[in-house]
Amino acid sequence: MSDKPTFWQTLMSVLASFLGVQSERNRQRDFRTGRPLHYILTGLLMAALFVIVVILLVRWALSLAGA
Amino acid sequence: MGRTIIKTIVSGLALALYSGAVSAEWEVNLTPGVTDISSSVFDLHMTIFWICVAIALVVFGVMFWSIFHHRKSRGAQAHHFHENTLVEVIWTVIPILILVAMAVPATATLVEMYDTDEAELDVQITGYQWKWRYDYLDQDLNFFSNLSTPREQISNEADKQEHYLLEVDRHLVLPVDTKIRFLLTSNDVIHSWWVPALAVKKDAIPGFINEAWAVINEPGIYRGQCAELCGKDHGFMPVVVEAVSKDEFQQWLAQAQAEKQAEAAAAERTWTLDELMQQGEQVYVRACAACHLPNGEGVPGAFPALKGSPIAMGDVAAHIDIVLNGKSGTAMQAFRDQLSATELAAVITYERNAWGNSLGEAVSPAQIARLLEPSTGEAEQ
Amino acid sequence: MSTQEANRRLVRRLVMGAVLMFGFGFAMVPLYDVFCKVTGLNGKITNTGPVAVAPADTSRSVKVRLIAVHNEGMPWEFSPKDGVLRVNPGEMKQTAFMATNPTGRRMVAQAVPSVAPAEAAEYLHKVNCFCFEQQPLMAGESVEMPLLFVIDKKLPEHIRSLTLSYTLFDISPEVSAADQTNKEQRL
Amino acid sequence: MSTLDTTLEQDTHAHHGPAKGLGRWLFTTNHKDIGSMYLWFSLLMFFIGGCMALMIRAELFQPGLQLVEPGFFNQMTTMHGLIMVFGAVMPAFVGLANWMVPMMIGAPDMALPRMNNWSFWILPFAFAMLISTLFMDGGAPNFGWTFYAPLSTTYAPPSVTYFIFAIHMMGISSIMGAINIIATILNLRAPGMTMMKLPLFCWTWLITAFLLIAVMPVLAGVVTMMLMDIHFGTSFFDAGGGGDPVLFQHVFWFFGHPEVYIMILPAFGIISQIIPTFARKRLFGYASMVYATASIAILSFLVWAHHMFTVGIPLAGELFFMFATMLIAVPTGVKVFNWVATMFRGSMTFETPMLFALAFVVLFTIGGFSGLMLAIAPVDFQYHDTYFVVAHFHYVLVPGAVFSIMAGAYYWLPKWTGHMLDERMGKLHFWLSFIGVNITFFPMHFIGLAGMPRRIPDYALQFADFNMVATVGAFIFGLSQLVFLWNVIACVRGGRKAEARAWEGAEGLEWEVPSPAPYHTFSEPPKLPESLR
Repeated sequence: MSDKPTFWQTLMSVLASFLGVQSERNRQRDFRTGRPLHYILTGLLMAALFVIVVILLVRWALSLAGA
Repeated sequence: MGRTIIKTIVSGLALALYSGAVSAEWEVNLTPGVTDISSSVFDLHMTIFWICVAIALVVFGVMFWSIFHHRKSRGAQAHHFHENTLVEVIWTVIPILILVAMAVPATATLVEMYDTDEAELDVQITGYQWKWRYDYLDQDLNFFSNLSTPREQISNEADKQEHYLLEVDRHLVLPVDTKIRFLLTSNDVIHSWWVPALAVKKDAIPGFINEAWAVINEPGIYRGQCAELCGKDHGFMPVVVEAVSKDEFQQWLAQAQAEKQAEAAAAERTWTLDELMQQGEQVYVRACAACHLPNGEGVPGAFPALKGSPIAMGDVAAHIDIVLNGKSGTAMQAFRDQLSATELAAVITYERNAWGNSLGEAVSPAQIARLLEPSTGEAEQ
Repeated sequence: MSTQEANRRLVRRLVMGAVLMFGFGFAMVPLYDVFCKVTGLNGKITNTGPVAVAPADTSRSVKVRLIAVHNEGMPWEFSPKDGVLRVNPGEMKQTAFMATNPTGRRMVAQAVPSVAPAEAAEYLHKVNCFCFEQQPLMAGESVEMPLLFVIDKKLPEHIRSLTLSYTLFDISPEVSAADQTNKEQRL
Repeated sequence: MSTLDTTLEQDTHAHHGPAKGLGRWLFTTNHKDIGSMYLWFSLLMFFIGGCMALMIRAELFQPGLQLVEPGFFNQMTTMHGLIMVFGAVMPAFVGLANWMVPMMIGAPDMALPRMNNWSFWILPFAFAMLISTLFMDGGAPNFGWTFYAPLSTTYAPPSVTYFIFAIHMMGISSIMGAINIIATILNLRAPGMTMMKLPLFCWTWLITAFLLIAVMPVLAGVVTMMLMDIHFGTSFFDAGGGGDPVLFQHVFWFFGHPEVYIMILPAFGIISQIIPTFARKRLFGYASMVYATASIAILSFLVWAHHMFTVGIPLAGELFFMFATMLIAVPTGVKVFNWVATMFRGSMTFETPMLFALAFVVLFTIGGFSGLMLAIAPVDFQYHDTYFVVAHFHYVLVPGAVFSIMAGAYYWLPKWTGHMLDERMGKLHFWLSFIGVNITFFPMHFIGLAGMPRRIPDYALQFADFNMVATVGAFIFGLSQLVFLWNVIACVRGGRKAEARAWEGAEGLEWEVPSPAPYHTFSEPPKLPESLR
């Protein structure tokens, strides 16, 4: 098993950070082998995604409300 | 020490609970108000409040339990655990679920507030430093609403009355059971028109129009205030809404229009200097004293003195011009729409004859009325 | 020394970041306009100019209220010709605002439009409007300022009334003295 | 001096003790000197801003105008806000970072010592300029610390120009401070002190520093736009010239909301240092804390318009900012849970720093709850710009940020001075502050809900009782800070000798050096102690 975090693992770490929950083991992995730039980029990407998700949520709520 | 904190919190909560019961006298909680919207806002408020209380009880409960039991003085040994992903996920997911549960009714209420159906009555509300102007757009009626609390009460020279600082010279009279749209804008800085009982708070922004609406369910007098810092007398521009039955509203409209006609007629008769001075002082206190001060001395660096000023002592035409049309780029407003011809004549006369500015001449209301003339017809459209 | 090198590089980057964010603060001005155009955030009307004529949607009508507002220190008489208009979406509507300068001096005004609800702003299409230009008036002069507009047929069903306000700002002091003398020379 | 320190001094060639006299403070590049100056400066500002707060509260003791004119009252609210935010809270955190970050990561000093000196010495000038506006014609800025246009542009007193330059200087100082902290944490860590071993105080400050670099320039931008509107005829915020006063609020809150987190994230860091020490147990969920801090920082850029629910944002925008704001509550909540879990089954003692930290957890959480209530847009129409909001942000900032600073000061004073604190006086200060703060700010929830707008110098009679209570509380809280001053001075002057590890449960590099910390620490990179390896 490679020690380098895969894209998937990076993604999960960033998602975990949005919730504010992360396990010690994953953190160790992130900091030992991950590259900060990857996390920052993924973080910004996820922030953009977050905005889109909230916008979709708003649209959905509005369509439900019939407005 | 835990006990004291708990006591503080419990007594705080008790106070909050108690408040619900006696809110009428004590005024420690939000008003349920008199519209359907305001009561759903109140329900939302109470729901989120109780949710917060429940979460607080759990979190602080655990915290104080460990403060009691896991203290070194009771021989507690530290247990060295410092993570548990499952627990963390659980205490993250539960708040999210609570928030979703909260968001649903909040969204529904918000959508209702943004209703854009046609209203039966449109009222334009314009914020001025430091008063409100109300225009009944289809009823050919508009007026300013100024604070009517006497200065002596504010400066503690007289006893304060029940509605201290929440009383105005002219109420915004509105019919009940009628959909009313408020169109808000401002003449100068940003104000915010707020009546808690209607759950309406909207900013009045210069150059922009905002809207809000209400259907008032119960007749009564509802008081509010300007909510956005708008300068010196921000605390002195209350809102008073008087909700009356539809019939009474029609009567009130007719009466208000008749009064306006009578006022126009009054301008045509001859006024003595004493009469003008007497009325002028009242108008001055209401409309001018906030900046130029009751003694006419102004505020150096902000508002010029009128006492001995070249304008109040100089050419009468220039004096009339600045009062009617204001001065660009300063806080001096154009008063031509704000005061009647008689009031304008009176206040100019007053300024030219008060505080030792003794010119002895009177400006006649008829003279001012002529200056206003080409306008009056169009302005009331 | 490598730490010093690293420090210098980092400082360069961070300062660049700060400068960028300073620029971003200013970029927010045009960004905000674009954002408003997309979302109708502030009720500013951005659709102007000619439109293709299309048959009006007569199945519904919208109540359009026109209001005139004075900004501070603006003594002009200013009022809409029609207070309320009933407009079918797609229909070209003509109206006007009346203005009089009652003062004894030449003044220049700028009318600033705004729509409530803000959501409706993107559906209000102005074909011709006085707010496009600064409006000078000589002492005592009056003018009728025309307004030609269309409400887009795509206006959401739930918007059944909207308000178009014009606020008149006195920009005489801003219109520079040089500009004024130029015009007077031409006259 | 201890042996360890003596060897360090001998090992490193040209190190001296501090210079003598005024020159020491003017030209110092020593992180401990600069940290002390920051802390003293912020304490001074805290007292100046506090006097203004007391003036406000005294005027509000009873209905009617008794002491000050409404115009002056507005100057007081404005200056109180500006001084507390930019003069007291932010420099205090920078001061703590200056003292502790190098010692926590085993660095000899800050990465950029000369810039460090500048970034401090700009501040006294900036604030002298700001405070001097009080004596100018037309008075000091009177438009609130949020300085909404056009009240702060077209309608501002002439002193606004000085205010703008003062803000520029504070911004430059903050940015330089932030750059320094980032450079120190990223480049000067002792061998073996990896990012994942970084104490949480360093982590939260690192993230705060990035926030500062991102938003202080935006603040500088917005005041520059004001300056141009006032003096150069542009109209960014003037509707008459094609601008938009609401744009001001968007740009301001794009700075302002992250600013709120700038003032609370370092507080989280301090509390996360103190609670484990006195619970004698490692911080629960260290990883989660770091990740939650990072995500709060990112999300703080996406919620700014919840300060502007009443300006007339369309429904969709309103919903977006409501949902986003509610979601940001989650990572903040996680932090509180983690602190509670750290205490759970620990072995707690309750010295003064711990008392402040516990009060922080409880009272900050109460502030968080009112924040959650404010996030609900339809209800916010009732809360907005009332004393409920005043109560909310004072709960977050006073028993939040300020208590954390005091907790930090008490926690690290033994390290700074070499003397233990007089616990009796510390506890007296704590209890007076705790009671005072609650008597001051809790009733504000009630008067806000009952309908009292903020920033008014006089109020209707039904608000009289609670205003009186709040004023009494404010004076209790204000005067009890003199006990703090006394404590600090007493601790500097003497007291029981502190050991290197001043607190029994304390972990970390800063506790490996003697108390007081020698003028130069870690001139040679240290070997990490067992607990950090």
